[in-house]
Amino acid sequence: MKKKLLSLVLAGAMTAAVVTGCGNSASGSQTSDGADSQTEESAADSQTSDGASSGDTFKIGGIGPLTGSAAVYGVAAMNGSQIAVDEINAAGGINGMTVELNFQDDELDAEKSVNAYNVLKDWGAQVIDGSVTSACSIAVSDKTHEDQMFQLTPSGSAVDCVQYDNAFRICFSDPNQGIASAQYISENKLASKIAVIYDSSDVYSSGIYEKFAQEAASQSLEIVYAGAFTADSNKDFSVQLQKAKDAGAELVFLPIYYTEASLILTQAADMGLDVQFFGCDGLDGILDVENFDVSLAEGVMLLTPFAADATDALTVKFVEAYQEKYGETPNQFAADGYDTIYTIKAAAEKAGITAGMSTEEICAALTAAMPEITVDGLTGEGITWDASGEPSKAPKAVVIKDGAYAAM
Amino acid sequence: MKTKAGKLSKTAKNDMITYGMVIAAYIIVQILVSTGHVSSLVQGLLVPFCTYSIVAVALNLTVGILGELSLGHAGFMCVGAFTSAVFSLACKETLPSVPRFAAALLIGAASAALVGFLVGVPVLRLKGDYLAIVTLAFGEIIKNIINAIYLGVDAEGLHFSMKDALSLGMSEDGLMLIKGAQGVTGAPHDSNFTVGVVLLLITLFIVQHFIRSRTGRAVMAIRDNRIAAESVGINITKYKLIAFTISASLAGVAGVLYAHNLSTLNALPKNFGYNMSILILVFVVLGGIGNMRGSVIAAVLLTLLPEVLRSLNDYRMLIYAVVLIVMMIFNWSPNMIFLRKRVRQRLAAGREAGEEV
Amino acid sequence: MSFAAHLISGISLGSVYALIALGYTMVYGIAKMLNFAHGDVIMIGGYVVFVTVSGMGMNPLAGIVVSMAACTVLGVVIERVAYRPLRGASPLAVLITAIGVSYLLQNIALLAFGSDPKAFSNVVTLPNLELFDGQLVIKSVTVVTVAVSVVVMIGLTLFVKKTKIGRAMTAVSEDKGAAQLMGINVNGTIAVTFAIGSSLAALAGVLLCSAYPSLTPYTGSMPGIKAFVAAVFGGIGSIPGAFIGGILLGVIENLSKAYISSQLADAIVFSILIIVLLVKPTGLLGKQVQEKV
Amino acid sequence: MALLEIKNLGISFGGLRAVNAFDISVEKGQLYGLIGPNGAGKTTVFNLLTGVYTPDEGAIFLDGVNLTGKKTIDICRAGIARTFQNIRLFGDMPVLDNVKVGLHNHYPYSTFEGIFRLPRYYRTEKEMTARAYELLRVFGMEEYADHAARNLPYGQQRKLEIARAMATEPKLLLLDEPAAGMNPNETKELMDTIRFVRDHFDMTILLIEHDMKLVSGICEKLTVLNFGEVLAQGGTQEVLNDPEVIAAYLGE
Repeated sequence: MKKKLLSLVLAGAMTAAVVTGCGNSASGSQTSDGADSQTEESAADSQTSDGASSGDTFKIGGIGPLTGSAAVYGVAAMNGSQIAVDEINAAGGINGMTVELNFQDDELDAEKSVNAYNVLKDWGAQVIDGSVTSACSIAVSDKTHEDQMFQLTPSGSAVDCVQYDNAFRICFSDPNQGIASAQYISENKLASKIAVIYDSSDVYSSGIYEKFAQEAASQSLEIVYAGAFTADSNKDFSVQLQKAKDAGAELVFLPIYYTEASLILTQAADMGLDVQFFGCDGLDGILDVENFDVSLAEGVMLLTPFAADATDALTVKFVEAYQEKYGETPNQFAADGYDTIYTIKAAAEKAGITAGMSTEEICAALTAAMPEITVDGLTGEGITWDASGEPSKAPKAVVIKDGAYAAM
Repeated sequence: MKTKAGKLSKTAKNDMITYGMVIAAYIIVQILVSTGHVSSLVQGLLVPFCTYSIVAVALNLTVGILGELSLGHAGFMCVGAFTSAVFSLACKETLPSVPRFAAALLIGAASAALVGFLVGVPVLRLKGDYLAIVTLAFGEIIKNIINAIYLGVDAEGLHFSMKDALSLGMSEDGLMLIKGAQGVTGAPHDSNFTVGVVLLLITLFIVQHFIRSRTGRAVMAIRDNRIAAESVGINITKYKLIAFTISASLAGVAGVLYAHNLSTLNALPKNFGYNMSILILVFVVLGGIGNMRGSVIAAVLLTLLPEVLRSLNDYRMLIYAVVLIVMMIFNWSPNMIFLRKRVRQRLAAGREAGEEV
Repeated sequence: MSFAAHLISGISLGSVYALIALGYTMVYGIAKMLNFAHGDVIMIGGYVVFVTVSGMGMNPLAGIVVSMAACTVLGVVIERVAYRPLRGASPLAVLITAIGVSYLLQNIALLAFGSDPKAFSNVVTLPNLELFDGQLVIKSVTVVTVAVSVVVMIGLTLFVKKTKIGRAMTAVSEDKGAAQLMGINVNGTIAVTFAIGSSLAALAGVLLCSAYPSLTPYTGSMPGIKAFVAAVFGGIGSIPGAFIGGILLGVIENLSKAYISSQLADAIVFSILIIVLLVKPTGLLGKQVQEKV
Repeated sequence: MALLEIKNLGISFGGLRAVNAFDISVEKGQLYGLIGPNGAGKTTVFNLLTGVYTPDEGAIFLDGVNLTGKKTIDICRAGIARTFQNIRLFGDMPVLDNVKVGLHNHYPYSTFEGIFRLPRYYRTEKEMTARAYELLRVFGMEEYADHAARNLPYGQQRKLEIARAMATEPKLLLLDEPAAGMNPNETKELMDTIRFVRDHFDMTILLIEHDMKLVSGICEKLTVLNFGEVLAQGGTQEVLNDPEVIAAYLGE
């Protein structure tokens, strides 16, 4: 009897769920305003879009981790994208269409990422902004390729993220960063003995490390120690640091995210390790960790396409808008998210996307337009793309000086 | 003899209801899909529904029938997923999809069974929470090791390293099969709902027939009273191992389905860590320990729940957690069980009274 | 010299595990449940100190006291609302509920504090110990954590052995039904256990975040699991066992990172746990219980 | 030669000598009682006999086969079955399945045959079910076949334990305090059951019991244990009238 009751309850819930599932396609705008419930603007947006017929909107679906251990990156990309959307709408939209952004959580899980994509498809998304992370991005690109939907990932850096024609990215690829880092270190003669500390359980980190090691060999840099950590043991780095010290490393390369890097810097300071630290774009954001003692990051060099305290007008405007809206300083993921939206805009305008086009037509048109556009974004000036989906932009090397980035 | 016939048909009927439920759900969904009434979300979830149902049934064999708590089933799923994905990727060009998937399935199931057996030999000597923590440890070990494996194939054959891709010494035109944490990318997309449902039915078939066989009875006897089972000549170690190995191999089958549904496969804490093992356990406990049909229903429902809650955005996982706690208390609290019984009695009494009038 | 450094960093890590494991083992020993939410109570404890000390500028010690008080209340509330209704139900049901509570706490923290990491200011402001001309540095927070763990270990042992409520706890852990018949308030005793366990969690949270100053809503979960492993390692339910297990786990983790493989350190740690349990099925200091036939 | 022959059996736990120099000889078809005050080591003897403990010294022969130090399952296969002082049934399983588990080793088919339901599965299961019903009928429990074992009345649970033990087709049946917790009526019924088992199956039975009425009512021979040592051995009446035995029981 108890089982019967349970199955009844479950069956009822299931029916409800399927109905909700079906209903999704009809009530898209309702879902969309929720994606950014904290902001008043978006509530206003959705009101306008409620009033307008669907022909007047251009629907961008965003995917990234909004909960779970990688939430910090997904939320930043979402916020950055939202700011771009708000600006574009205030300036009259894309080809007269109002832009709607619906950002879905994928919890850093490929399967959930595909679910998120399907939710967006039901909502009526016409292009995809995402996913923020590599593995998820690859999984989604399989589906967008199948459905012929245009996909632009802000920060999916693994090689395979753009393996299909319809997939492009804003950020540097992992090999690109690994190679560029090794070349930079070698060209500027920063050091000859190098230690690497990387996250062997992370796609991004191990991807960069792999190419860095390859390139270092050909640049006659000596990797004296390569220490790994995993997501399960990412608190204590004293062993890796001690080994780097014992191996006589002059420079420690950190192809990792800033959450762990802030711990590494703190622990290095504690043990009196005084070497050069060098990182990639994942380190960006380290200065904005709330309460972080920025003096610890003094002298750290990183290759990043974005610096929040750059003085160009675009960056200043973006950082201001971001701080006002979210009360935080944007990191590189936010900048990638912002550039993603503007790149979509540029391509859409180039391709002359109109409200009546189908998703497949939009995809074909945007794919064709991508190699022809040039975007001046937060993460690079005059960014261009080749048909393979890779962006071409110059990495900026910055050094942290007096608690701020300084160009080198 | 009359009771005997009645009894047999009762368990058989119960099994039939389970198969019937799966088949009916399949037919209904297929009709709805063909008439365009199913959202992309639900369509995308169809294979995961099957994957998690299979692994929930597999774990229920360990938890409900063998009576041991395993927190490492995601590890077996992981083994099945990776071995089969590597095979499929390597044979992507040389084999047509049907025999390739069949072979991948066997390889996934067999390797998960092998690992299950190897884990089971030492682990099943332990009891209760100690066994649980050791299975958890094994799951984490499997995940950790897979993240460190680099495997490639080129004209010279297979290359293997536990360090990094460089040490493989691959030639330029070689094919990377496993790239450490970057996992396996590009395994063929061989899973679909029909395959999933067939595998689920096979899983249910195996597990339910297992339970109603001599071996299943021996296993349940061990669960109910190990010492008594031993005293009537049941080989404890052997039967525990059989059940655990079958359970692991079915979890491997779920892994095969998982690996061939996505184009990328990584061993992350999220999908193959202890969190996933625990999630599978949630399906089992919520669906009813030892109740296979319940496992299937709970797996489907709890996979769907967070997706349905998407419109709640930031509050999604919060609500999910609350629903989980409330459901557990509703289903398992002794007071609630008592209360439900009372309500039912009152309803029944009311009905009888109504009939009398 | 570098071996000594690795050893010390291992002890430093292990002392944090030990402190968390003490809370774990306490709750497990008495309530006989795996409280998977323990790690998340630690995280909440960390946030409370972060808000009071870094945000409101309170004195660190006062912040710790506030945090311990907050977590004590939290622990008791969790026990009352989520675990007590399931008293007498299958242990698995309680386990799943604990996982639900763990998700809940993580997501509350995510909503309240956001996902970006906060750098925690070290509340231990004593100078670091430098030996051999600074070749070997022992962080003051390590010294404090080890000292706190030892004090807590001794304190808990005395508490359980000498006080009335401590003995009531032992009675409840042996046999709830019999304890009830002896006039012990079982629910009250378990609530007290949770109160103590959770206040220890707050303390552990503060020291965890002081030693490894990065605070996110997920900070507590992995150290929580590791500490649980440590508690099992030492013999779950045994107070000195938790301490020894924690220290050993930290040392093994760091030594295997240093001398075997940094990639496979987790696998090595877990393998050693398995080997220990196979040799001593109830952990290093666990009680061997022979089933009566 | 006697069916069960135990010579000089002994075991210590830590410093405690639980059983010392224990000898016994049980003839085929005998109803033999093992009595003694609480803690005398009776159940330990049973545990030694069934391989739960391994004896420190001494030898156990069943039908001339040396069973010393053998594992429980091998001892079961050799022909010793037992019941337990605190009932140990497979509580969540139906009564019928409890008996079927007892029949496990006599009706073999492989796991594979079971899962894929090959002909041998159907054939063997049919025979097994028939045999299980036969046993239940013998014990008058047919009507309970579908009930979960844990829901049976106490007396029936005891009986089911005996039926399950009999299903293993033993040569020797060990009953550990079968009348514990029973009222006089149930005890009387139990005595009939035990006698019936002996007569119907031509069984040899060794039982531990405290209920003197039962012991004197059905046992033909007795051994008295006290502090792990044999205090007296012989015909039931003769032993029960032994002043030493009376003294041991009264705690002198």
